[in-house]
Amino acid sequence: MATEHKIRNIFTTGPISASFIADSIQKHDTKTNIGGHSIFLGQVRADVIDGNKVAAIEYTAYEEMALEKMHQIREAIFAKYPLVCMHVHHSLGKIAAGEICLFVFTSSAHRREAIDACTETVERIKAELPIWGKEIFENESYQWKENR
Amino acid sequence: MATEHKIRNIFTTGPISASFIADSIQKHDTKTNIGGHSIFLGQVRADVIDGNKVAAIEYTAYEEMALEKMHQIREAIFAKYPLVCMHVHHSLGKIAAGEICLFVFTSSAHRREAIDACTETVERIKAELPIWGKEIFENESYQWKENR
Amino acid sequence: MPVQVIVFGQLTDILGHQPVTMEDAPDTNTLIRRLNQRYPALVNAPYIIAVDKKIVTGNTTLTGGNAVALLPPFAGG
Amino acid sequence: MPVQVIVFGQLTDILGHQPVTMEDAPDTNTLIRRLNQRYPALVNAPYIIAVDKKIVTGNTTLTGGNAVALLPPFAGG
Repeated sequence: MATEHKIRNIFTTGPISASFIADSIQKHDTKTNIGGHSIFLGQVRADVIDGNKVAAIEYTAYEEMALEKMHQIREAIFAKYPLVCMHVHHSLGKIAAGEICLFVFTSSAHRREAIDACTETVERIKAELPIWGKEIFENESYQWKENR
Repeated sequence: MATEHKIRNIFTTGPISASFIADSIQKHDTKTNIGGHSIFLGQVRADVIDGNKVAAIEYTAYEEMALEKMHQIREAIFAKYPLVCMHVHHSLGKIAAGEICLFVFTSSAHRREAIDACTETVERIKAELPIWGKEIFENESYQWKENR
Repeated sequence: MPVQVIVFGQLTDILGHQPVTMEDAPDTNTLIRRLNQRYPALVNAPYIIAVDKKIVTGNTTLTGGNAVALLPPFAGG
Repeated sequence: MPVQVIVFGQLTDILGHQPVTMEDAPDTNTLIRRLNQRYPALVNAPYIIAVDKKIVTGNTTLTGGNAVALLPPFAGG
């Protein structure tokens, strides 16, 4: 089924709060055609590199390009999986270790489609969106994050 | 790494609330070795069968056996995946359409392990835990839920 | 030797919610035969058998202390 | 024909955060050659090129209206 979606903003300044996630979940209780939700949360890790501990990651993006690309990804995922809905949020700015920087949320009638759509969306976000992270150490030095 | 876990209760009477899920997420902000969380939520669907709409599912379980089995599943998942933590909650009693009846939450340093562990745990819960659901229609007739 | 049998899910429509006590059930085959006589609707119902919370396959010897459960297909989640 | 170049991520360590204007850049190959002369650290930096928010591969003709962006490896999530 072809579905028309507008380009939506996915960026939010600062961490994604647990209460924001709860609100997002709560809003789905009227969508009674949903049987399964799959959620992925990215959290900033306090990696220790050469004795320096990561205190935060500062995210930046080529926002316009990222939103266009995310729109394409969304369309492709909706074309591939029978989803009821999909929500994506990514942080910009400085996100401390332990805070959440990525929230991907897919819902469908049956679990398999929600899970597969969520996983594929996360992989595509990491591979295809022009977003960068500066890992800021406790001693205020930094290095640029690399995705694996 | 062998990890010792106690048998934990997974059952809760009534639906799993969004605020409970938020609290569970929030508690992980001190575990700064976590890079990815994967969450699956099962929601009661208002299926229409022969013109009757499902209003709720009433869940029952062979609780003692289910908790022993869940303990085995947990041990097997921790042996297979390098998880930081795993939380499982399943509702008992009458859960209305649109409410959440299953909450599986896995966390690890890297996304792949959290996602795979979550998916496998959900599949095993559905296949192996002695839990039953009575689909109660709006006209108060019922049928027994079957997992696919 | 009396054995207590509990059932769940759709089997409660046939046997009710209370444990059923069956006399003279030395093994699971005998037990099921007697249950089928008492509850004819059970004959065509799908289920597996757990003895003391472990699933058993094949005929299993029972003692009075065993908890026998008949488990219809699971439907959690 | 002047072209505006923006960079992100680790390339801001080399070119800074402001758009850089390059004169006389009729195509991306020429543009990169001139950028490499002005910013020698760019030579060994990994990146892809986007023109008007679309990733280009191979030499691409530029006009003054194009927005050129140099994108180091993505690291979202």
